[in-house]
Amino acid sequence: MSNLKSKIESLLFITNQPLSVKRLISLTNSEKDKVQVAIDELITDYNQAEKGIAIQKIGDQIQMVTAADNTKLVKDFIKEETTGELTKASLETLTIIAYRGPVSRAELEQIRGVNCVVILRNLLMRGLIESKEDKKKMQTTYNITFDFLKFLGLNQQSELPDFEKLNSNESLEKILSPEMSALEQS
Amino acid sequence: MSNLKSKIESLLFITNQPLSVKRLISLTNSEKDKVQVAIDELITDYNQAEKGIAIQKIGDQIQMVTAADNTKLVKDFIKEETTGELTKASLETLTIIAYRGPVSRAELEQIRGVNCVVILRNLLMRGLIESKEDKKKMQTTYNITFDFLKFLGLNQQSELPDFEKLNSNESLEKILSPEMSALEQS
Amino acid sequence: MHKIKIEQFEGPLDLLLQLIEEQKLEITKVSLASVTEQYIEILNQSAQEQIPAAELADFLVVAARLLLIKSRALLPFLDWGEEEEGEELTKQLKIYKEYLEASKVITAMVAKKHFSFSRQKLLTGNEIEFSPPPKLTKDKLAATFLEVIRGLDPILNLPTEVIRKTINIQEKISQIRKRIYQQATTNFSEILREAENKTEVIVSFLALLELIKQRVVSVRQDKVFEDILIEKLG
Repeated sequence: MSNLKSKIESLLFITNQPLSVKRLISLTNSEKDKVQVAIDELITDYNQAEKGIAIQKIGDQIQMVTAADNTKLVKDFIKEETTGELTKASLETLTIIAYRGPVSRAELEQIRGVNCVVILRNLLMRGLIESKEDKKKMQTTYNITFDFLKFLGLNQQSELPDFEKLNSNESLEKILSPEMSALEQS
Repeated sequence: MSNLKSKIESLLFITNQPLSVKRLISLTNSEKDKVQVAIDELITDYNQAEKGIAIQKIGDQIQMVTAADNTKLVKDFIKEETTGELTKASLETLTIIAYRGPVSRAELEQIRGVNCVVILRNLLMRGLIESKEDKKKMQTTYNITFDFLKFLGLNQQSELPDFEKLNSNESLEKILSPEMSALEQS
Repeated sequence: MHKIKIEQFEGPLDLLLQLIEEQKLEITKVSLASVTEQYIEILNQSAQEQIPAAELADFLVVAARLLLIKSRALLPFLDWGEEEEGEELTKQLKIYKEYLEASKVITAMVAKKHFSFSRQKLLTGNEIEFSPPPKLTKDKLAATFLEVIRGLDPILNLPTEVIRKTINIQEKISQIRKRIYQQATTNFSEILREAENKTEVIVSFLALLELIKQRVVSVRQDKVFEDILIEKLG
């Protein structure tokens, strides 16, 4: 069993939102005083010169942030990640979604032969694709966004080059066929 | 101007993907040796008992993660549904890759005595291993991913039990006689 | 024959190891020879249900290697060429066993559910607005998609390749069977002489064994370690 300080540190690290003291009390199922002490200790540990991570406390809200000294570096990195050209893997994934969307993650992975979780999250973040719950099939499907279509100068997916031919390509049908999935299970 | 260690710490903190030493060198615009030293220091700082954050390393890639001690707390918080369930064949293959990675398919098949194409594809799709082209040797090699390391609750492959022995097990190249290999490939 | 209790196995080496351990033997050439028949028996029984088509060829190859080891032990007077097979398989099995045991440890580690987690989304501070890759065009998408489709070929051809490999071994068996069948009586050493390589020697044994089982031929050996006489029955 780990200590309270470690627990709070994990939570502050993994979240992308500020957490209130109240929330931390309930998440760690601990007493208020103890949570308060642990937070204070973490703030002392982190808020030192030379640290790349700092802990901010605004009112009741606690958040882990990057050190102010590294603002420019961090901004440049985020810019590179969110506005730059896509990696080959991301481009492949986006392409399959463009030609085959709406498509499920399982189908995407069957076609690419590799896991796509992180890539999907990043494409979603950049507004290039969107996800939708397919309630009948109980699964999430992905399609390209209207913004992305417009960016390509298109009004509809079917206006993509060679859409008919590429969309229903024989190899794709084969790789997604039940026999192929059966082989994979073996 | 902040120091290099602080910069790398900031970058590791905000990213949702592993970062390579090469990428860190270019992002921080620093020399390789210095980046390496800074990384080693960060790993020493973080990978201690009682810390809520750890740094994992595979080859020249590093990633910041929550401490394995806090599994349930973090899992519930981010609503992750990972169960870590794997078949016996998957675990057998993952074990060999974990100890010997980066490892070629041929070597893997020599140890398991069975064709591994299907199981490798399966593990690639689940994101538990990744493949890489070894341009010098003109072959594909496989290694475990951070996603698998996260299941093990370890920070590095070298922390695996009996790592020294199983990592340096004598080469198996000559185990199969040439004729046998010829038969298998025919 | 000792009744074998093997329910599940992952690949030929796993099966072999289970057979040896079932009899509480060390991994040696002698113990390999002693489980050969059981191995082939199980292969015959389970080939349909338990062994995926993709792996059948690998099981056959190990069967062939076992037969060679056993034959060497039984018929040392024949010219076998260099003795390597037994050493090699023994060594391979020992190494496999080490990783198999390690995999049990790893399985226990994973079962502890001691998981780490990394950040799911890049921590950006502000919401990211629509940000397309500046140079991406629809033609580039089409070209990439074509590449993806072409990249599917190896995996799509996999089932055919696996089947071809299995057929290859089975074909060799049937060729040799035919030869024995045509020459009513023949000495085994004669067949061995005609074998072009070790693989064919092995396959000859597989064939002979099957023919005996199917009562197509009978074998006679006047004295231990002497040549085997093969006769067509009926």
